[in-house]
Amino acid sequence: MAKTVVAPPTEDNISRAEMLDLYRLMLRVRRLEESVYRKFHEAKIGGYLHRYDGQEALVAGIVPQLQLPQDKILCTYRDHAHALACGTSAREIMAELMGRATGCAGGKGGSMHLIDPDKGFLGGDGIVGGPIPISVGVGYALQYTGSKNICVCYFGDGAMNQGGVHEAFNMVGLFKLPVLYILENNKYAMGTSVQRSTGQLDFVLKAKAHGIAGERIDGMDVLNVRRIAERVIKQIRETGEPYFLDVECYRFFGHGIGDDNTGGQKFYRSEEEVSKWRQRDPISQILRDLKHKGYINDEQIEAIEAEIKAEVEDAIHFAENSLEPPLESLYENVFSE
Amino acid sequence: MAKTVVAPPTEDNISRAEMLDLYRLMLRVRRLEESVYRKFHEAKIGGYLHRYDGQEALVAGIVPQLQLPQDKILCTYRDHAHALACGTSAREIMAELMGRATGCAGGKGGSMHLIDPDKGFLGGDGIVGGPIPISVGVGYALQYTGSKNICVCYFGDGAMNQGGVHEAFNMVGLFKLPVLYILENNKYAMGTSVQRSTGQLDFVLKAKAHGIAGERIDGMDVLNVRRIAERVIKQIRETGEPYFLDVECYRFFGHGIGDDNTGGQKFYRSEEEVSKWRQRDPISQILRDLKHKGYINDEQIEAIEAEIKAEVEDAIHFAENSLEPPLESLYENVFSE
Amino acid sequence: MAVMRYQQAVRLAMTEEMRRDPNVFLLGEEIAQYQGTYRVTEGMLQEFGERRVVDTPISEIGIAGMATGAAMAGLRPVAEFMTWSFALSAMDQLINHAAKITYMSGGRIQCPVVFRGPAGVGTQLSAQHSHSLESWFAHTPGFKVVMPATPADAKGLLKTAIRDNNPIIFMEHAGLYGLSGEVPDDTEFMIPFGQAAVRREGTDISLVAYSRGVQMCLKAAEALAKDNISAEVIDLRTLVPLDMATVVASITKTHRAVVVQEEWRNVGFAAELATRIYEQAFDELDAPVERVAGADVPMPYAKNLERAAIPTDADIVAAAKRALA
Amino acid sequence: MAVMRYQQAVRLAMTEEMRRDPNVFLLGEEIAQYQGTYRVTEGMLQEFGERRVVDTPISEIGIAGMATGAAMAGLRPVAEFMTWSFALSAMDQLINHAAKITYMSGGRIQCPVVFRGPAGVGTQLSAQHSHSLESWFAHTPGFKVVMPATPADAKGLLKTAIRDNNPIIFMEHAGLYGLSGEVPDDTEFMIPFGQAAVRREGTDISLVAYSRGVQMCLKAAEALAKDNISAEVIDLRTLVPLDMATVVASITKTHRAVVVQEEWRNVGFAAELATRIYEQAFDELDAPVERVAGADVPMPYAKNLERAAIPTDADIVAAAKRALA
Ligand SMILES: Cc1ncc(C[n+]2csc(CCOP(=O)(O)OP(=O)(O)O)c2C)c(N)n1
Ligand SMILES: Cc1ncc(C[n+]2csc(CCOP(=O)(O)OP(=O)(O)O)c2C)c(N)n1
Ligand SMILES: [Mg+2]
Ligand SMILES: [Mg+2]
Repeated sequence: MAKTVVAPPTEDNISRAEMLDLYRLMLRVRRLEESVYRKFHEAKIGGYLHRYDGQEALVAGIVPQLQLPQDKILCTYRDHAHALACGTSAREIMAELMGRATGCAGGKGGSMHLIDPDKGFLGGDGIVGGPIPISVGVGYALQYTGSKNICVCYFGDGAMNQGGVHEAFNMVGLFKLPVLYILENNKYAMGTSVQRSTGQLDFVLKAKAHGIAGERIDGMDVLNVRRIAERVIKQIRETGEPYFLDVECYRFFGHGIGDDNTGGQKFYRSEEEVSKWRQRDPISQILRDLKHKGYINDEQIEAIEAEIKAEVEDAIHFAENSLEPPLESLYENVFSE
Repeated sequence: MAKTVVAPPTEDNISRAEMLDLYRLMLRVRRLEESVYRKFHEAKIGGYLHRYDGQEALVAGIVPQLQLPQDKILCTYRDHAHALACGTSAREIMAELMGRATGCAGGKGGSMHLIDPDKGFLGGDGIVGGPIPISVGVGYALQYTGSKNICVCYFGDGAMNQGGVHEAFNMVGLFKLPVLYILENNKYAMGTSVQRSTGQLDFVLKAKAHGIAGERIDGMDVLNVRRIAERVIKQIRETGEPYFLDVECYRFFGHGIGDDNTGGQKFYRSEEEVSKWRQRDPISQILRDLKHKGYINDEQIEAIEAEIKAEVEDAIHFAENSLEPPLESLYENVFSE
Repeated sequence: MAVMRYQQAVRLAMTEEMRRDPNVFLLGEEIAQYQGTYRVTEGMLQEFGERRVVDTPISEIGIAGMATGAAMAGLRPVAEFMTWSFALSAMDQLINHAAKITYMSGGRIQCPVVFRGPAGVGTQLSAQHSHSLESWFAHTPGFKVVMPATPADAKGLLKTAIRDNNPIIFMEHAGLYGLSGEVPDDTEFMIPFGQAAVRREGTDISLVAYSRGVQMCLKAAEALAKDNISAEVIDLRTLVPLDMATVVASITKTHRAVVVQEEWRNVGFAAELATRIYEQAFDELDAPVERVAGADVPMPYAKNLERAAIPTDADIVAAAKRALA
Repeated sequence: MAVMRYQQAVRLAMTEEMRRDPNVFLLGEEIAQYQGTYRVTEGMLQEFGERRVVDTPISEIGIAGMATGAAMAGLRPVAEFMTWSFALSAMDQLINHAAKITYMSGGRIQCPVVFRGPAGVGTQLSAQHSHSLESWFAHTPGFKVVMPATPADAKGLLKTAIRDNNPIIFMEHAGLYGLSGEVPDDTEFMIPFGQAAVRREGTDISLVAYSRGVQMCLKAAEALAKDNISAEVIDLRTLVPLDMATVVASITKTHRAVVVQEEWRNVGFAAELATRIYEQAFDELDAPVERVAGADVPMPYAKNLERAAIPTDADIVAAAKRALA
């Protein structure tokens, strides 16, 4: 496997405000995710449900740097964080998870299909590998219209084994389209470790084989992600050419609600492994940095927690008090006008 | 693009008889192919029809070294040569092309679907990239039964852009299956040159990205193909691991009967390019070698030509005098017993 | 009116729409430099350039995804499948993405994309190259399914398709590409979806079909006329949306129907058509609806077997006579 | 007889057949180490080892190809699709390869492969995860299509499938996995294909269904009985081959029929069933066949909308009453 280049602790050219923003965004993601299993067990949320805990740096380090809604984002079913980072309100997210008319997809999409085109967020996708062929067209449209905008497309390590991903990579490499691929490499596809899913572990080589340059980076440190993303986004805008980031991370919870840190997980990863990665929790890391720099004190920490708690509670309250979609809407939206 | 390693003219450890066999097999392929367009224009053959002229060394240099029928072969719609090399008679091939009951598939398959399982030939395939996923299973069966047999799977440069090929490569690389991949790299997929179809031209790297080792070789020189195949086949039998050969070659005719060296071709390759490659005709090359070594004289050349002419004429006669499949057979073979 | 071939009419529709709307572009295998496998896009690269006539690798998943993504991002792609048989590789992108994104997004995303290409049987292309799959696509909510039977319709329906804001399955019949007919010059000539055409009026029996089946029905109607049987021929034009009103009106007059489909009989579109006829006109029927369809076998290569697997005008005549017996 | 769940019966069939025949092996995503997404293959890795219980990457094309190729080369693979929705990615391998190789080879190649997995709707999995696609597969010649409705059938039909020399589409219903019932212990207990079961006898109306639809029909029959309507419930078990004799015999007795299907209505299997009933029993029918089917929409997520999109026993009761009105 390609060795991850753990960046030396460079001094980031980053202000206190920006650091606080990163912290706040990651914490908002975390606290929102923490609420959704609860709501599932209360039977307020149904279907499949996948949390982003542990991977927050992958959205916080990248999405805030985009020019939304002109830049476009595509991602997987593990999409709550992406929606929130794009600017979809917690209310609309929670209402969608609860299948309410006020949800960002009117209740028709659910957890795997959050979407908010007005924010540049073209949505989650329930099909492993599904968004990557779509990214070819989004990238082509951005190039076609002569814009300097880019498409950021997230997907998992398991998706690297989907044929459509390779067809798409090749087309993007051939046509040279402005797409940034973010491999959310949390090492597992459900219960299958990358060692058991691929014949060759250097994912960057897989992208290169199709003409897309890339690198492997540490994704537990949001400042590292942010720094690399800044350079890479600039480069894509300038050259119009794609780039691939294999971002090492870890999901702290099971694959989804059906693999809730219980039975299934025991078969594929150890408590030790999980706790080792939890020590690199991206939120704890930036909090430590913030403290270290004297950018935050306990009172401020509590204030942020309180503010976020209120946001999540408000979102739940909003969603629970929203109406279900009207039954007449069953046949609406099959077609656009 | 990876530079082809044109082998130095080593002294092959090859007998006169073997060299004559290679010559004879390639010539049989050529003469058979030369007859099929004629028969198409006589409306004796229908459908799509793809010739192998120029690529003969890729079957002659490999197939005779296999242990058929225990070893298995899969290939594309450009499959007449493969059938002949596996030992399917010209009669059964021609009868299949003419849709007769005596054809190797009873007239139900046609040109793109020659097949002869008793000879280890698991058939041509009309879908670009189609045989590669199948090769995973064939390779798995060979490994499962503990045999030392291998599967040889042929496919075109255009197929490298099919997603299924990448899924299959990865599985073969991961499971380490005894499959030899032969990329019939004739530089064009219909009218699309490799330069216009791939984001990155080193096909060996594409295989490596999935954990399959390989190399690029010259496929216009049958002795070169034979020598490399000998080593590689031995290696696969010993290790049980896959290997990939990117074999440089050229098709002297258009893609198929609908691109018969006329209209279409003019758009994508020049007369000069074709005639340059024709100078490396694998049949002329080995004939020159045979003459050079004093292994053959004009009389013998004529005798071989006459013998092959007779074989092809006999095949045509046989096919033309064979019955069409009975109409009652329309619903037969939808299912096996 | 100009007389032109079906294949030229398809090209004309695309050309006119590309001149009108700079967001329309084409993509597919061999459509640009090679001028199209069936020469449908001949000359279009020369007129519109590489940006708008895009040759792709042999990557059906990629093509479907590229078209869908571009449509989601505001363009109006027209993607060619070299033949519809190859769309089998792209089903996930077509069904799970193109057809569903509008619904899944609660209507917030439009997906104005046309998937087109030749389908149909008849020239010994054998088992893997003989699909049309309209029954599958009609089964899947989110697609409009369009199958023109004449050159004029090829133009008028394709123009409507390109201007529609939804994913369209536009199936041409390779066996009709050479068919000549009058085609309106009008660059605003558009045929609305969901309006069947009565191609021939009649009083004794209704022959209902689409695509090449319509041409077979017209021949059958000729033959039936010699036996003093007056057949009405209905061309559905679009399977989704489906104009049952015209079908029911015809059957209310004739009281008998033959439904025709070239593809495999089992669970095919003709079964849906027959079922809807029973559901909506049971009491009008004087005989069971006769179904003429392809044999339930992978397409055999041999000429005689292929012929036996495909329905013909003679089969329609026989079916009509059974219904009238 | 042991009482067990449908999901356990599926496992039992595989386990027995793997003990009997060393050429049977399993492959699929998360079936081995993870013990199966729905725990269908729980414990099987432990009993049979990695060679015979193969975890694959998330590569549906590769899975379908691997299974098909292994079958062509003499093994008897049982491939799991984690859900049938994901089979959309594998359509080319399934349709153009598995289903056709026997025919294309003139019968020279056998392809004894079972593709199985959960299908069906009902737990808010939304648009991309709610397919069953039996209508597509039944449309495609070369497949046998099997859809068990009870634990005993799950065992008996799967054993028959594994011993059959053809590609089998074996669709389990995720909503039935928890259903308990008696299952014969006999390791030779096999249910032949093409023989429908009369699950409940009745004289007034025939309710014809498969998979979970059968359970809905049984509930509907209970409800109808309270209104003194005697409904006969027929479980088709296999859609291909289809036992029309049992269906026609029932309708000859009842003269009325409701056909039930969970998936999208348009061009679905229920339309084929209705059409065949008309073709084979037109004169026996006292009312049009009633069709109960899923709404023609991509499956919505919201619980109330999903419920409205799926047919229920109440819909069957209403349809039966319409037919009897
Ligand atoms: C084509 C397809 N096959 C299978 C699945 C079922 N499935 C959902 S998520 C998942 C694992 C994906 O793992 P990865 O890509 O690594 O993403 P992660 O869940 O780790 O974020 C699987 C197998 C699916 N949704 N789509
Ligand atoms: C999936 C699929 N897409 C498209 C085609 C149409 N087609 C047939 S052959 C061909 C070109 C293939 O080129 P290559 O793989 O290089 O093989 P070659 O013909 O050069 O031997 C194409 C596009 C097909 N048969 N299958
Ligand atoms: Mg993962
Ligand atoms: Mg080629």
